[in-house]
Amino acid sequence: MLLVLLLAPLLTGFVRSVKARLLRRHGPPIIQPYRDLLRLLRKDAVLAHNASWLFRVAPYLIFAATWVAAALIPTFATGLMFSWSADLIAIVAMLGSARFILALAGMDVGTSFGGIGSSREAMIATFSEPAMIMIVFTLALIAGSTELSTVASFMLSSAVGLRVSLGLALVALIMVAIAENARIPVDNPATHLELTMVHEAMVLEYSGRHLTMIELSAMLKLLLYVSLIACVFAPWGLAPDGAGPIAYLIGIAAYILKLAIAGLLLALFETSIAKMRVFRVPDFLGAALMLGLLAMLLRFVSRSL
Amino acid sequence: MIYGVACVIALVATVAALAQLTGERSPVSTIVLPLGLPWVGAHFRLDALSSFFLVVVDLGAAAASLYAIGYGRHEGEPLRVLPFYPAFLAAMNLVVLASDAFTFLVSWEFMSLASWALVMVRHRDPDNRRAGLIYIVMASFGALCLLLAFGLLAGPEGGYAFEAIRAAHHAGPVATLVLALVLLGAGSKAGLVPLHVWLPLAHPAAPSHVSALMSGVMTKVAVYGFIRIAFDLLGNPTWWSGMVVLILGGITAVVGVLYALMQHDLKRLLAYHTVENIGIIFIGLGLALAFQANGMALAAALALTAGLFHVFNHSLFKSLLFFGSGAVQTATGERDMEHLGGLIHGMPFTGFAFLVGCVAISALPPLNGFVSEWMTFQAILLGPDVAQWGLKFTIPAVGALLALSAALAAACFVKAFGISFLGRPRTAAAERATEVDRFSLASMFILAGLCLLAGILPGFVIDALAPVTQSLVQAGIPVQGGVPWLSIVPIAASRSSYNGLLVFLFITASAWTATLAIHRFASRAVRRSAPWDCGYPDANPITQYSASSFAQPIRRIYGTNLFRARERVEMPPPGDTAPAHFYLELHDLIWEWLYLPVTGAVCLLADRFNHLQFLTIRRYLSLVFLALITLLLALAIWD
Amino acid sequence: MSALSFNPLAAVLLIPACATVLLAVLPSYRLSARLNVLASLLTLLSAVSLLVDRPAPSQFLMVDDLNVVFIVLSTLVGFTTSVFSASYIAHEIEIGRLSPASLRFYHAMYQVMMLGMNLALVANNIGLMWVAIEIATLSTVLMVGIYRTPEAIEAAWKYFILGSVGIALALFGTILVYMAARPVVGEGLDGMTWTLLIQRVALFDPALLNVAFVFLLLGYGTKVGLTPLHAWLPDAHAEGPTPISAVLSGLLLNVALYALLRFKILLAANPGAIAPGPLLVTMGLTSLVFAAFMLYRRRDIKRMFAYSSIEHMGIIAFAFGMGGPLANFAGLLHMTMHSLTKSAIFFSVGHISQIKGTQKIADIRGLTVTHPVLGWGLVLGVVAIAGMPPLGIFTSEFLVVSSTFARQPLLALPLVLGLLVGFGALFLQLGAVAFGEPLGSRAPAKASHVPMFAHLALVLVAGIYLPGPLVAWFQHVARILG
Amino acid sequence: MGQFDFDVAHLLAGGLVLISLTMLYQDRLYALIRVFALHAFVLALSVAWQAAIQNAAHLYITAAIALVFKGIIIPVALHRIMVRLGIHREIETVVGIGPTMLAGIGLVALSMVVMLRVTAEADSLAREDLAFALSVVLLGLLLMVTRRNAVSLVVGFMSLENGLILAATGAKGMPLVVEISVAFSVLIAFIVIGIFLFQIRERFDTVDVGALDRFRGERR
Repeated sequence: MLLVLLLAPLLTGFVRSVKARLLRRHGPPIIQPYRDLLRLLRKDAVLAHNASWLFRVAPYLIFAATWVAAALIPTFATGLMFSWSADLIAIVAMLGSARFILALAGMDVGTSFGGIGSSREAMIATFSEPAMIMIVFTLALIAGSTELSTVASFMLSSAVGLRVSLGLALVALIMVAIAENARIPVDNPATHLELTMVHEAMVLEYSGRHLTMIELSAMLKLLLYVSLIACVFAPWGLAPDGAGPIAYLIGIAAYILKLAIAGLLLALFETSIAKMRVFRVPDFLGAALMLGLLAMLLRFVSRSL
Repeated sequence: MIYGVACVIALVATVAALAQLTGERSPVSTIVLPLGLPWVGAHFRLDALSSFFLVVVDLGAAAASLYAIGYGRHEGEPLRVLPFYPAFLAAMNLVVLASDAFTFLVSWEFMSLASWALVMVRHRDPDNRRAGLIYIVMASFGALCLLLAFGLLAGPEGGYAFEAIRAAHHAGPVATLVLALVLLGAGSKAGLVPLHVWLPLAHPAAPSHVSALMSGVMTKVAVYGFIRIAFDLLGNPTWWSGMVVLILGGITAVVGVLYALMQHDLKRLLAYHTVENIGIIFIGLGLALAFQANGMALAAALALTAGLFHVFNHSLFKSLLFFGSGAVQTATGERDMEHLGGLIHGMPFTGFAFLVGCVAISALPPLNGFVSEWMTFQAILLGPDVAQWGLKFTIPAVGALLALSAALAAACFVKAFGISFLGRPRTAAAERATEVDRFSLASMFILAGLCLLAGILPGFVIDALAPVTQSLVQAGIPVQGGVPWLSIVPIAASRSSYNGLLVFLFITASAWTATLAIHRFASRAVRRSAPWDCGYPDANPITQYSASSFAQPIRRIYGTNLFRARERVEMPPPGDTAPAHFYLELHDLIWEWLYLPVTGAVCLLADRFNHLQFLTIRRYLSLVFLALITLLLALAIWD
Repeated sequence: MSALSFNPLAAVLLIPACATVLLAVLPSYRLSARLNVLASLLTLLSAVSLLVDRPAPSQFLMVDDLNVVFIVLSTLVGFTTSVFSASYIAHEIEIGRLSPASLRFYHAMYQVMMLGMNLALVANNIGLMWVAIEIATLSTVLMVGIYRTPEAIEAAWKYFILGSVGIALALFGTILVYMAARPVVGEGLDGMTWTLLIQRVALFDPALLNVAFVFLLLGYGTKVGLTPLHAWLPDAHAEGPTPISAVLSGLLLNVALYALLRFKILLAANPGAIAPGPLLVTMGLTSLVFAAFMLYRRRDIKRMFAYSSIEHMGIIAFAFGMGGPLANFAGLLHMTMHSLTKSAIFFSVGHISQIKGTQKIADIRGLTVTHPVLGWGLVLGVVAIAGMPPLGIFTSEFLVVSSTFARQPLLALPLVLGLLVGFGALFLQLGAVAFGEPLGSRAPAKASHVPMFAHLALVLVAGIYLPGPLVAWFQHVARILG
Repeated sequence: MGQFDFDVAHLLAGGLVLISLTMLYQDRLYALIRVFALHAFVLALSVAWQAAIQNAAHLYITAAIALVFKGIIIPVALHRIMVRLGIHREIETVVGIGPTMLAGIGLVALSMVVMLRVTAEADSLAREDLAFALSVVLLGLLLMVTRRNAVSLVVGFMSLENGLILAATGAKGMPLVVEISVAFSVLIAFIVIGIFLFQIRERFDTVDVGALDRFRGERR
């Protein structure tokens, strides 16, 4: 659990720095996010006059939900101790909880920005969540389980060939991941231009330690999705249950490598594409939803695709 | 006073039913009273299914009565509520207990009648009268459908007792027709699309504790009716019946929640959500039918358990939410969300309870709504094993609809809670709102606690449901009581499991850890300041995001076809100080395409026939004469 | 009377006859109202005693299982209506709508009508039955026109003309039955004596019986108010004094129906004759559906309930037409329940229209606010008449619909459609009348609520619990009806 | 019963049908009333003949009633009413005379078809008699529904009733015939008095619905 917590800002920092490099900027160092977080921690929290208790509790709850969800994803080894306490559907739903609270928090102060952010976030969620569930279904149907550990070990085994439905699910999952993490082209994590914000609009009123929590959970979420993709579609190097310390070490190394590759790809993708209008987003995510549905349908009607 | 007594009685009944459901005693007890149809008698039977629904009904009733002890004091005309309230409760209990067609229908209709009287409490509002009319007509339609179904089941000899019906073998077209009629009958009461139209009108019209009962409990009684007839009395389902139920359930879920998103009347929004949840329940039931037709008893048991669990859950959080909306109404006199806002400051406890309800109904862990939806998903995942191609396509599609409706529900409750409780007060009434009485609060907190308990300890509920599924689909999912750490494992541990308790503990623990860590290491200072306003200070709370603006993105995406939503903005030319206008047009296509033609036809025929009131004597005589000639001619030709 | 041994059958007829004479002579309307009540009570008591002690059939009179139901019912409703009438008429005198002289006439006619109806019920001779129904009709015609307003006279006139034609047709049918019976039973009174006819009916000429039934159906059907013979009924109900509306709906229709049933039994017992069922079913369904639609556009509250009576007569005719033990039982039950409920509704409506000074639905609003007792009484009555449980009509409708659907699914469809359409109309109008912002006079009601609630209580009890003996008896009658 | 008895009865009954048809043909009220008087007269003859051949003395009373009441009093009274009310002499027929006559002939045919099915068990006199009586009844009804004013309504009703009396007397040994004819006379008297007292002529027989509404208390 602590591992993901520590790694998350690193990934974000890595992506940012790669992006800067790609734009031929110098860019901040990779560890800049850690500094940001620490700085924020030291600052006073500024609250709006009419912020309620919900506003103050929300960051911790969001953080907790995201953290637990992230901790439940196998990073370098299958067979986590408590992996049976929540399966993939539950993980998706926990992220949903976090988003739910975040959206509420965005509306708490009663500014238009918060409302705009929450409303758009909710709209995006209505696509990304079903798409995610579809992907989960596809995986579950292939692996015969919604337990992530089981899925991962199944993927490791040789029983999986190349399958159309898996490919569809992968594409869909990447699209969902992009949307969920407020990356370009759905949202721009770096912008503060009001009309285009989604995620940032919701957290506009946060400051100080509260913002730390929110930022940290956003980073965690990015890590979560990357590890999820890695664990399901590139499970190589995952240490099996009860393996020796060497296997774990290999697992950790493979994991970090995977993260690096993913971060690189993400940065590449983001620099090469423009942000789309908010009302184009449904088309983008609708495509993800359709891909997920198609993948699942294929699985339903045929066992070999 | 009446509420207090009702509360105690309902509690006793709950405990008794619970004991019956979980206890060691013989699972079925029967009693026949010499009432009702004389040669049949009034049969009452308490089996596992009845016991479960008794728990649901009486738990809801107890909570509502407790709530009403406080809420009822604000009632303007208590005499219009008090006589009907106990009657309504009694009728719902009787429906669940009845074991012959006549008693069942009497209780069923009496339930409609009593609730109609309660809907008509605020009769001075013409909208409520209209709601009452539509409600009672739809209820009567449903009851007539059930009546026809029972007529078929009982046969021309009139074997109305459920034992006799169970003993008879029903197959072929009769079974088909019965199923269709039951879907119409129970479905119209439960609020299946497109028979739901009365529901969002009638539920909000009643006083809030009654709304809670109607939404949280009465619709469940309708579900009971469906289960009783489709699973118990009819038996041997066909696969396509499962498919029909599935499709209806899926459509109901999505359409219900989309309608809910378009509402800005808090209680109506909740009522549309009832429609959605009924859809989810029916998805579970449809899956159970489909699996049963394929001989997959275990899967059927899982699906049925999921549906029943959702019945239980929905009764909890929907009652809770209606209580919350009632509290809001008491405090502010408003149901329109556009006139609310910032209530969390004046009513923190109500706000908290309402939030719990919102999270629960949005199917978010670690509360109970998630568990039942999770189980439904698990059941869907067993879908590829069915044999029929129709089902193979339907089940995943319905799964997608279910997922969609869950996400939309979350969006909807962000809106409901965010607009009414958060933000700044939009009216003076909302600003002045204060906390409601302690009975109401106690009732809400009890329900919220139950939501949490059912969410983190679902295993107990599932075990309690085992006898029900055992009796209906001859299988139960594995006993959950023995699974370590109190998690639930519907099929096998390797396949899927969920542990609400651990998730809850984890989240709490990490939230505490984070809080402690932050508070230890970080600055604890808090500064209050004005929110960021882009440099344009606006004091007017009306400029906040409103309910309809919140729904705008979703409305644009989903509503353009479904509601034929049209927006129009009129901007004054630059320099003109006239206000800009925003027009929004929404159409209820189901109402316009299905119900308006019917009412139009009735009106047209009524007008046509009405000419016959104004004929002359000679013309009336001509009618008599024509009748005579016709009959004589018939006589001459006959033979 | 006391010198002779008490003969309830004679009492049922003689009490109204004597009362007629007395009432025609007595000038004081208070006294005569009381006397009217007393006479009706005595008639009721002797009718009840018929239940226990049943005289053997004579050449003209008889009591059997079938008609004793009707007798008790009609004397009961006659009695409660007379109680209601006493308070109703007092008000009419106060506002000067009726003069004491016309009241004398009214009370006398009331007893004449009771005499006619009782006679029709106990007649063992189809000719005598015809005459009795004729008497009952004529007396009600006179009472319908008693207000002397153009509307009332028009209603009475329409009733009279249509009734007369109906009577004529019924007579023709009666003659035909006699013609059919004559070769078998013999000439003279025997050829019209019911108890003899039913024994030998299998030997009658079926073709003649068929024609006879057509005429009887149309003749007595006019009295029953079956569509398209119903035209007199709404106006007569709407324009006459309300007690008369109550007895028209509660009694006269039943008596005419009773006559139809008698002949239906006759026909059913003849193997060669057409089955009378389909005819009754057709006319019943037509009436039901037609009246259901007519309910929507009604502006006059009494006329609306008159149409509701047509609707229910349609259901009853349908039930008897379907035949079979269940449907017949349901028909009998429905008839009883309808009589009680509909007269209760008219009791309530009568007081309401007196208080509000109007019968226009548009002018009556929010009754449950201004007059809770009357208003809720009306609500309860309408709920009952619409066929909601736990009131008695639900039981019979339950039986009719479910048994029909099991036997003839296609016939059940128009039945259900009609029920639903009528249901909607009733609740539409009820919502307007009983609820909403009150309109019109709020003067307290000087009303006798007892008859109304007594009826409704009976209906309520019947909806929950039907006593065993009653059921056995109904079942027996249902078997007779075939 | 001899052939001759049968022939006479047959002839008289047939005559009644013929006169009924003639009444349909009339387009003037005076003429209609006169024809009706003839109708009643023939009925009286027929009833008397039946009384003679059945040896039923009470039927003579019926015959007398028919002759005196319907043959004389009512026509005179109606005549008076017409004069008093100034009803125009023309009869407003709803459909033309021609179609009415055709319909009338059709009705006669119908009643023959219906009645002659009756098995020969019933004696032939009764059969034929009934067929004629039915024709008269139907024609009476037709007369009622094809004329617009109250007087022809009464005339139609009375001719219908004549058909009933014909049937009743033809039924051998039928009891209560006299009572019935008395009852009907009372009925008719009521109608006539009603017309006279309440001046009902065409008031309720207009197609102007607006005028009707006023009387029915039913506003649209």
